[in-house]
Amino acid sequence: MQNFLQFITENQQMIYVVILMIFLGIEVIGRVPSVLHTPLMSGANAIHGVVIIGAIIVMGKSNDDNYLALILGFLSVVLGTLNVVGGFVVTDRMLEMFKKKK
Amino acid sequence: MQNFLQFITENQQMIYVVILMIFLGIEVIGRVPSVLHTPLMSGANAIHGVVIIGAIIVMGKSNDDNYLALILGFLSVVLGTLNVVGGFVVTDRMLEMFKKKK
Amino acid sequence: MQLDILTVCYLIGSVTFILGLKMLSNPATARKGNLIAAGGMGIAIFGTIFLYQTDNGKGLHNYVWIFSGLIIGSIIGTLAAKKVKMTSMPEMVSLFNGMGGACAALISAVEFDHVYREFRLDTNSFADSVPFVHYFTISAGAIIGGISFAGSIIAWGKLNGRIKDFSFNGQHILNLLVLGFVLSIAGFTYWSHASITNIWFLITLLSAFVYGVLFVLPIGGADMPVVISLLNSFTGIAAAFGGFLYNNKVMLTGGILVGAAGTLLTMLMCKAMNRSLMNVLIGSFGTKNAKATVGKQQGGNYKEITINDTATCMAYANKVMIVPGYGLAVAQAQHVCHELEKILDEKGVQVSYAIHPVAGRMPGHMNVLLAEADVSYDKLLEMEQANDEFKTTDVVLILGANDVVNPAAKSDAASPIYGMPILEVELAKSVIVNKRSMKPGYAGIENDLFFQPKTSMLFGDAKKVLQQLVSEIKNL
Amino acid sequence: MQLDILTVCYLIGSVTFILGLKMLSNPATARKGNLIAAGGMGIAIFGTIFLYQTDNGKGLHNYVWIFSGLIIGSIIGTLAAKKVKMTSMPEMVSLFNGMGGACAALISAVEFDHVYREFRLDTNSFADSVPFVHYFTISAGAIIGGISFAGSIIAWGKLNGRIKDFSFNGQHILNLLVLGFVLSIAGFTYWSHASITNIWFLITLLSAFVYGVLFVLPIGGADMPVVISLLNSFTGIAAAFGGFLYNNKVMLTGGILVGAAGTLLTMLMCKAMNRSLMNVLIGSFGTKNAKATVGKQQGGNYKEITINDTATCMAYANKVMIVPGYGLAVAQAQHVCHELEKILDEKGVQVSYAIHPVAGRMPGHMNVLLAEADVSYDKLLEMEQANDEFKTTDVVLILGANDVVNPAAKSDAASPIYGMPILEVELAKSVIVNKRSMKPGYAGIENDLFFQPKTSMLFGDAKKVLQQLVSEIKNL
Ligand SMILES: NC(=O)c1ccc[n+]([C@@H]2O[C@H](COP(=O)([O-])OP(=O)(O)OC[C@H]3O[C@@H](n4cnc5c(N)ncnc54)[C@H](OP(=O)(O)O)[C@@H]3O)[C@@H](O)[C@H]2O)c1
Ligand SMILES: NC(=O)c1ccc[n+]([C@@H]2O[C@H](COP(=O)([O-])OP(=O)(O)OC[C@H]3O[C@@H](n4cnc5c(N)ncnc54)[C@H](OP(=O)(O)O)[C@@H]3O)[C@@H](O)[C@H]2O)c1
Repeated sequence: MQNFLQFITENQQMIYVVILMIFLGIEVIGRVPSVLHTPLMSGANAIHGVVIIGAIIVMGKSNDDNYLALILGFLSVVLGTLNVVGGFVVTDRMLEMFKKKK
Repeated sequence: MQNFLQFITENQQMIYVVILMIFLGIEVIGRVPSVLHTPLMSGANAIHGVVIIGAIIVMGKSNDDNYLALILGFLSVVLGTLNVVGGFVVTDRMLEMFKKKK
Repeated sequence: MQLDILTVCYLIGSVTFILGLKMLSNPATARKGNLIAAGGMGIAIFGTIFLYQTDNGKGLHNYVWIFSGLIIGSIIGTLAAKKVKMTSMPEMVSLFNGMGGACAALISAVEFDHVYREFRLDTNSFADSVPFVHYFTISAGAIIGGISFAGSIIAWGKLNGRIKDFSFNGQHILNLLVLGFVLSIAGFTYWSHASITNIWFLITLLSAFVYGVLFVLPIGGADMPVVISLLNSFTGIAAAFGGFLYNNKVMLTGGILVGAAGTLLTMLMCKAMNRSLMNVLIGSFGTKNAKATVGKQQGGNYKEITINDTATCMAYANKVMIVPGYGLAVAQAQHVCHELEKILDEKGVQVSYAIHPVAGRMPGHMNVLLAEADVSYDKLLEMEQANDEFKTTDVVLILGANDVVNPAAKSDAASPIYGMPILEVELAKSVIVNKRSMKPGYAGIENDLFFQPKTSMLFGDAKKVLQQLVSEIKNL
Repeated sequence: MQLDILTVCYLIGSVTFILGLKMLSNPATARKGNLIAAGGMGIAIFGTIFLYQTDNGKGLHNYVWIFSGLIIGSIIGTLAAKKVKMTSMPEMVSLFNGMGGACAALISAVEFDHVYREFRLDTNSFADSVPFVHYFTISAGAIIGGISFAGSIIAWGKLNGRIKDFSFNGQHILNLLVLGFVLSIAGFTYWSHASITNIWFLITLLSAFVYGVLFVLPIGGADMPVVISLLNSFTGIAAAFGGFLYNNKVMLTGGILVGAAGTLLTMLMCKAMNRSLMNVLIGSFGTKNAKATVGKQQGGNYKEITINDTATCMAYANKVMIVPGYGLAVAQAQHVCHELEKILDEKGVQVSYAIHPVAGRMPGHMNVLLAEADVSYDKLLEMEQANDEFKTTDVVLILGANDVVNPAAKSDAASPIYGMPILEVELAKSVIVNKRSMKPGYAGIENDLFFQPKTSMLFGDAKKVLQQLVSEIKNL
């Protein structure tokens, strides 16, 4: 329990950021009309592709002789890029179809 | 410029909290109907009474012989309490008047 | 351990503030939201009192002072908040807001005093020994808090009529100059000789007060709710600077939250009246324009009606709709209005009220006013509902309302209120308007409605007219 | 300095994500919002590549690997996204989501490998040398990423028909057991002997995959959009754990944002179909209930109509409304439907489409479908608009829609779709329904509409029927 409290104090800024972000995530899309559900899902999908930054760091830090890390890292860069690029492009294409009404 | 950038890095968590909070403040009340404007203003007014915590700290830290600090601190505790207590009570009274429709 | 629990208290405080504000913006949950935020505030306050530790691990002292301050503040605050008349709410809020601003300014002053005591023997300036960010935080808190305090007091005075509107040519330029002065002195203090910075700081603070006064003085008294909302967000920002100063998360988050929400709320308020914030602050209409437009009367013909005829007309109608406005509020006629409603009800007339959201001088003004007079809630129709009902209404009785029933808002693109949603009273069979004269209302513009064939004017003070009307109907 | 700029890049990234998501939820700004988020992502990515420094101040290396990865990923991603058919969008999103999950899992694997290499010669367990938080972050990323990856692949397979729905009694209990297994192994690894933790970790990862598969397998294929949205928020959380691991703010904020928004979106999707998330995941209707309710046919009488009569009926109408549904989508009949509309238009008939938001199998399905067939936008009416128009409509032609025109949603409180807003086609003068049989639709319930006197059934595959209809009308 004490450990846990201490963890909270030490990481309080991080915890604030997380909590506020959760609130924001919920508030921000609270009013989305149902026709936009699919593009919104797809756009959010592209955003979590930010995980690619972790892949780049892994890749860029691993030693030249650590083949496991190199290969896994390379694979994760490719997969992450697919997520990001594919995600944004597909969302854009979808939204093109929804052009403005009236 | 460099100082400024350094300041940002050193306080990045704080800056994140501030920015997210600004977004939240805006998002959270975005849909308020006009009849609630006055109570909402009054409720928000009570919330910024949180400044009283600063007054308590000032008061509780000042030396027993520092009369200026003691008097100003005491005054600020009283004013801050007025803001908090008065604010919440008056908001509650107002909202009592708006009871649910239908 | 103690500090860890305090962190959690603050976290709870921040979350309740967000939740509370969110719930406050929805009619169904507003009251609960206020209580939740209050609960979080309590946790944060008592957490601080009992758990706070300074850098060297000591707790707070001076508990007697602290608790007496809390108790005195609570008693006065509760009494004031409970005693105040419903219609004087904005005054009360303004006063409380001023207290918050003063509190922020005082904290900054004490902190400045700390710094000053440490460095006053320094032969150099503050710039050499105090980090800029620290000084900046202190003086920003003092200036913003000071402006908010002084401005709120003026707004309070204006609302209860103690202070009259006051403006002259070049006022805005003077204001800018004073603001510039405040900021330069604040900057100058940092680089000036350390032993005399206390005087400069005092001057900064005082000139911030002066700016606060000058800022609010020229703004029309009727616009005070908007100004209070703006000053409210100022105090929020001042509180946030306090949070920076003490690296205190709950002050920081609470302050920023109110700062942001208050700014948006101010803009929403302006939007509900179809005006821009600039327009309110520069105060163009409601003051000068008012006089200008009164001149160009369209000089149409209007029809008057007697109390007697009005009484007959209403007593034999099937469905009557009452449209209350600012005039009803100033005449304090809500109680006799409720009486009229009851008498008509007894006669079998179906009576309801059409409530425009910005009728009166504060949002929701009519709701609180009629609630005070015990009018039952299901008789209050919101604008959209009311507009659906007018078609089937026989008589609309307008009591001291003007702009909110002005058809120019729909038809005349050049009108300053163009685009504001209005109560479409012309849809009813006949309209009776009670006001004291043909003078315009808040927006200072002519109202075509008064010249239409189905409209009759019933001149006189709302309260007196209603009293006569009630006795007439009784005698029918 | 370099790192300071990177901090700013990340700050910009986080802000654009919030703004982008906000704009994405409004039709007028959605496209711009997507681009803004993409721009912020670009800044964050290139900032990392060029400005990142490890703790000992070195930059990244292996640029060749990084850039080839980026280029390969971009090319494949762009091509796939550009080539995919509009109606296969959810498949595509699911696949991309799986890639993100796999990426998160791989990162965790590499980080685990780092830790393992350091401590494998340790005679004790990880618990003695690795902080719990660090291990927890790594394995949470691996598990959640793994589930998201495997689940997404199954969802993809289901959507394109490669994988069939598969469920058996006790499936849910098995799932819970597997989940328990994953978590216990993950915990066990931390306290087990350090030299063999790599094997345990591999087992954790593999069993997370298994859980992902089992989790999605029993859920009805038609519910995949909801599942994808849920897995989308899982990947967001996995990304956030990556952010914790590297103390990287943009990953953290982006991940949490998507995690929270994705969860809410999942619930909103369920709500739009008037179902609960639980109901979707446990998969009660659409599978079992479907069969159950088909049994209790109300056995009313329905009227059939020939192609010939339909053609006459429509060609001589003044105003025709087409209601497309899932059946139109599976029959790929959007193009011939557009043809019908053009021919009717030439004959002077006023034609428009009534679009229900959840018609089809993904939100907005009908919009993209008809957009693909070049139907002009002002012919697409949203539900509210359409419901206003039905009163003045002569003929409503329903093409493979069922639940979205089922009056039980308004009248029968016991119906599983009760409360879902529907297209009120009964307001029109006559209704023609095209489907292949009297079988129910997605919700598996009877539709009273088909038995009403003003309704006629036109059986057959939507595409074939429309082709015949077009040639009939041409010949008239
Ligand atoms: N609600 C808010 O938040 C808020 C805040 C600031 C401004 N406003 C603005 O205020 C206006 C509100 O519209 P409104 O229709 O309620 O008021 P209004 O347009 O200001 O009209 C009030 C009318 O009441 C009459 N009146 C004054 N004293 C009276 C008395 N004792 N007995 C009978 N009549 C009396 C006045 O005419 P005589 O002088 O001829 O009697 C005046 O024309 C809008 O323009 C709105 O934008 C609203
Ligand atoms: N949009 C979303 O996000 C989403 C996601 C998941 C679920 N849902 C649910 O899906 C349903 C959508 O309603 P809906 O009215 O569009 O579809 P529906 O209720 O599923 O009905 C579709 C109808 O099309 C007919 N059909 C199938 N193939 C056909 C063909 N080749 N030619 C002609 N007709 C054909 C079927 O009848 P026959 O078999 O007799 O031909 C069926 O009754 C709602 O219940 C909604 O809640 C929506």
